[in-house]
Amino acid sequence: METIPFSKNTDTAEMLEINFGPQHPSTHGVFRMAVQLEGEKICGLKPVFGYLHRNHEQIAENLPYAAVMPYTDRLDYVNALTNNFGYALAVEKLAGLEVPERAEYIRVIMAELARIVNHIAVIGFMLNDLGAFFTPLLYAFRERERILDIFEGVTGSRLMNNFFRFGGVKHDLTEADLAEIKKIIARFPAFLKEFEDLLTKNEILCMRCQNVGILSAGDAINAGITGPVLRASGVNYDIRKVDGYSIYNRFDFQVPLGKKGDVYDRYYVRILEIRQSLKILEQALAKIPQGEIMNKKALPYLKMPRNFKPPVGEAYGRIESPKGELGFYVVSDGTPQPWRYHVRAPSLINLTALEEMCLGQKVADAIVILGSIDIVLGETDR
Amino acid sequence: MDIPVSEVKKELEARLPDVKLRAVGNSLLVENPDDLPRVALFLKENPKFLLDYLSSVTGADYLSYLESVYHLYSMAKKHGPVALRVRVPKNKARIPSLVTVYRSAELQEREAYDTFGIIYEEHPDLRRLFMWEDFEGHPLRKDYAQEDSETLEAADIAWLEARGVEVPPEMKEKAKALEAAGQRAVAQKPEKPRN
Amino acid sequence: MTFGWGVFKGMMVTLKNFVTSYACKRDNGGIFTVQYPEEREKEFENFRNFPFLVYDGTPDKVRCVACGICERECPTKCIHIEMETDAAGKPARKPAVFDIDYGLCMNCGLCEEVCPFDSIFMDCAFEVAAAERLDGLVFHKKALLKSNEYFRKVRPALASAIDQKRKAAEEKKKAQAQPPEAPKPQ
Amino acid sequence: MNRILGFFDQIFVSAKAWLLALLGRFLPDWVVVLASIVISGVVILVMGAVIMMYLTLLERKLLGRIQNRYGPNRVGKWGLLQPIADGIKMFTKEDIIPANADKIIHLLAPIVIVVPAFMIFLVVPFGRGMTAANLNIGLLYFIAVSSVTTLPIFMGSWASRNKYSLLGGMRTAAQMISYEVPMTLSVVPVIMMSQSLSTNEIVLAQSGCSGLHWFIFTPWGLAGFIVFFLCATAECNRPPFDLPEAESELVAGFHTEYSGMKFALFYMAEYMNAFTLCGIAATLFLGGWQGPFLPSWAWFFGKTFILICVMIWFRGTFPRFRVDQLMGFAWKFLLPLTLINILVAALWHFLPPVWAWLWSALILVISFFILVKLNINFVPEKRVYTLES
Repeated sequence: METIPFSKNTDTAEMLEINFGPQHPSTHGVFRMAVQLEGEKICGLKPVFGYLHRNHEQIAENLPYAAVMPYTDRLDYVNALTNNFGYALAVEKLAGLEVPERAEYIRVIMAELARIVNHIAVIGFMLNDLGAFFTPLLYAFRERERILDIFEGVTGSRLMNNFFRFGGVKHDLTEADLAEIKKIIARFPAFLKEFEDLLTKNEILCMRCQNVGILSAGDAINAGITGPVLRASGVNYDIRKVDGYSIYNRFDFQVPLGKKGDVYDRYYVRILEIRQSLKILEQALAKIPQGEIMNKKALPYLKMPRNFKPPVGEAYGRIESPKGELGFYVVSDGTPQPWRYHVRAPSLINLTALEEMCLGQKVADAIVILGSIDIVLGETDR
Repeated sequence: MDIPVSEVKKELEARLPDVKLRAVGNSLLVENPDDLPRVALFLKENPKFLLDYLSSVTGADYLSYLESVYHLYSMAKKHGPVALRVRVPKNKARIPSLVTVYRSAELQEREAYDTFGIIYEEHPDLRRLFMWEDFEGHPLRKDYAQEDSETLEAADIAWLEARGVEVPPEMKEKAKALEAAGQRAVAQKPEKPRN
Repeated sequence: MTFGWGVFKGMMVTLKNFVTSYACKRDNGGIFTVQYPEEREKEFENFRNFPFLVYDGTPDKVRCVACGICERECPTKCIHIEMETDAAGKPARKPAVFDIDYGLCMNCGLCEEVCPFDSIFMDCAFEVAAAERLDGLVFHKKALLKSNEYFRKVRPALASAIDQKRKAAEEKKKAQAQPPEAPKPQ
Repeated sequence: MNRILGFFDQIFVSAKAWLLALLGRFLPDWVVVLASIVISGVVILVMGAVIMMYLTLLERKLLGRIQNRYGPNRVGKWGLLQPIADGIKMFTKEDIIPANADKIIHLLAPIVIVVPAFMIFLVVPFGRGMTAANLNIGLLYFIAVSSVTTLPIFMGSWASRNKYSLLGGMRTAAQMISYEVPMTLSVVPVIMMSQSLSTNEIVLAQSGCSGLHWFIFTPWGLAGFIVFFLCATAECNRPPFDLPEAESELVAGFHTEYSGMKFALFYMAEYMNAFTLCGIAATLFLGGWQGPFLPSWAWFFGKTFILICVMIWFRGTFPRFRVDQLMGFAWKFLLPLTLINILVAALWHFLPPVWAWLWSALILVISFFILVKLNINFVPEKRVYTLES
């Protein structure tokens, strides 16, 4: 096994070197943290990647544009829909494709549902890392199940949705689907209240989370951290607001900001973000127009993916995925395959500051901090 | 909110006159890679741009040269992106690292080093990110030859036999023939159907 | 009193769920488990799992013409097709071999999308576990072929739309097959 | 009515006496004494194993219901045969010993941990006259034997040569020794009031008024009970004090490297400890087997069962403490509280009843708030979040 270049020397001091992972119950997959311990205190921590590496980028460079879509599902497999969104956005930018109104609404609805799914699942998993024996996780999964049923009914799959197409979406939302989504939104606040009663004011949770893994706003920006982790540090940066991509600038929603940038803020910002997503969903469901779901110009490419040849050029499409800024950098050389395809994975880049957050904390905190950053190994290792 | 490249270029040329720049498409090519940290630092600190957030760093292989592309945004002013690019020849792929300016480059430059073999000088910890330490080659380069998983090489057979695995004789012969010819077991690239 | 109140509230939530798990139905906080082999979740028409081939009437009337588009477009390359040749060695527009490696297939549904002959569709059946990776999960033509009736059963809306489309196309073809009337001189 | 109740109350005692009398007819006296010991021993051994098995089922069922799922329900009706299936699985699993492990200690640890777990059963008063050995220092014996549990856990963790195990072992040593102190101190008022160390005497001291004389219905008894119960939860490594195992941090803590039957023995000891500690808590504060209308042993088992359910409820609700907070909680919060509690118990003894109530309640509440203020890091910060557009 390779040697990890820790900043402190392990041999001289009374230190213990432990590998958390690649097989460990709390590393959310096959992530490895090489940790230097002095007693229970962390003196050094280096993340080690690549256990789930499958060279996603090269796979994509050898496939037609449309055939990459199912592979993007497998990046962040908790919310495949937002990955689809990012990729579709980048390629539409490249090819200059317009998306019909109704399709935009469907996209937003599905992406926000995916965000809710992700956030409740993350909070559940984080609580598991904190040692709560599956109860919050299973409550979260209970609600997630209903949303996944929607996904299954609409997109055909619960996790690997493969739903977005360049210039539209694959299936239309029927009236029944919309009614079902409305029902879910209606019952969600009650669930959130229950969830908060269980967690938010719990003294043990507060003790474990408050003032743990603090990340200052400046450090967060410099380290390129995005998403709820950044906003927990108090930086008002939400790409839905900043870029207003798709039709997000039509909705009235707010950006919740944390105070200290600790684990508790990251937890609570996610809860608040779920509420904002519900707000967006309500507006989108009220306003969704009738109409086409595919751009007419893009229709023939559904049947002939190899005829889809975007003009020579490059595009960088980014979206606010639940984990942070998910960017797709696509370079076209006028052939059916992308010449260069790169994923800016928030799960990976948010780990840049992992060591600073963990230094001086206890072992148990490192696990919780990792849980609060919210990584998915499919995206981290690609 | 997009920033027009021409504006950035004008400002840069006025303030850093010795830096050679060229607008490529919607991005700015820094002709001399050594100027890159200066340009980045200027863009980060100039109050007009305040590009404090490096979103994405990636490499690209354009056959005759390698390229490193940087997408800069501003969190303070909420605008962007400004894309910077740097081109280096394949045999001398060295670019100064941006980690001192933007920490977010740390893991991304490691990734570009891993996949393209671009050496980011003065990077604090330039190791492979995804592949293991003694992996040969850089998988995203267009000339990367993938190892054939079906064919064994002499070294593989020695490794297997040291662990008591029986290797079929025809595989051994194939390995011997390969070794005699001085070749590696290279997978057939899937031919790219370009219509 | 601040200290201890949050803990108490949390315990009340779990107690409430404990009670409702006995007292309430699935949707109101009751037990959420679906006891799988005995009970089943509602099946959705759009649900896609693995591809299958449709035939009309008898298994030799395959819609597939072995054009190989799905084979070419499949991202994982899990489809293998060989065209049948008749006695003279002329290609008969029919698959002689049609294999799908279910172990490789990632259920993306692109084959269904690109097929111009409405022949390959995604199945809803998900109980396809096998003990052998190669023998059990590589499905050959015989196992893949399923009747149009089956298709109509598992995905009624799509199947009826496809049937209508095919019927319309057939009628159009019939109409075209009849010698066109001589254009009236203007 | 009373006769029927008395019959059921003493059913096990009279059964044993009848059996011994039967043996006494044709066997010498020393054999009968030996037989008496053997009968008690066998009953305890069987009961320990059965309790452990069905506690696992109970825990899984209750946790399942708390989490809106069924829990085991496939093996037998309501999953009643699940513990037996688990047992068979444990027996047939491969016993893995790490290559670098200290093999003898690795083997000894699970055995050593089960012995004290069984030994505590000796002084638990299961019912009227149903104590296996009515020691006059029963409580002292209980405290002494239960503290032995630290040793085998540390043995196991050290012998495994695993870093996770080692960390778990370190935590165990620190945690169990720390929680021993407030636990012992929380028992002192009970000893003061009942003026005896014998568990039977303590139960008898709480008799009368159909339960109103239980120690829990006094201010010091309530405080003592809460402290004792929390410490008991910590002593048997149950959430939220399950740091030595800490599944999400240390994989499985001290028993990471154990498999098969050895692992099962660790498990068994944990559940039996949970049972005996709950039993002792019921004895000390809830009046043991005292209670109207039902046979004494039913009261005892009922109270113990409720306490165990509370422990499981804890597990279903709480996240885990961190190691420093755990130690801080024991030393900075529980320990001062128990010391004050001893003082309060003394006051109670000397003051007239109504004043005693008032004063002891007041002192305890005030000292609780002072302790909370002093341990400000246990109290959550209040945060107000802003929403910006």
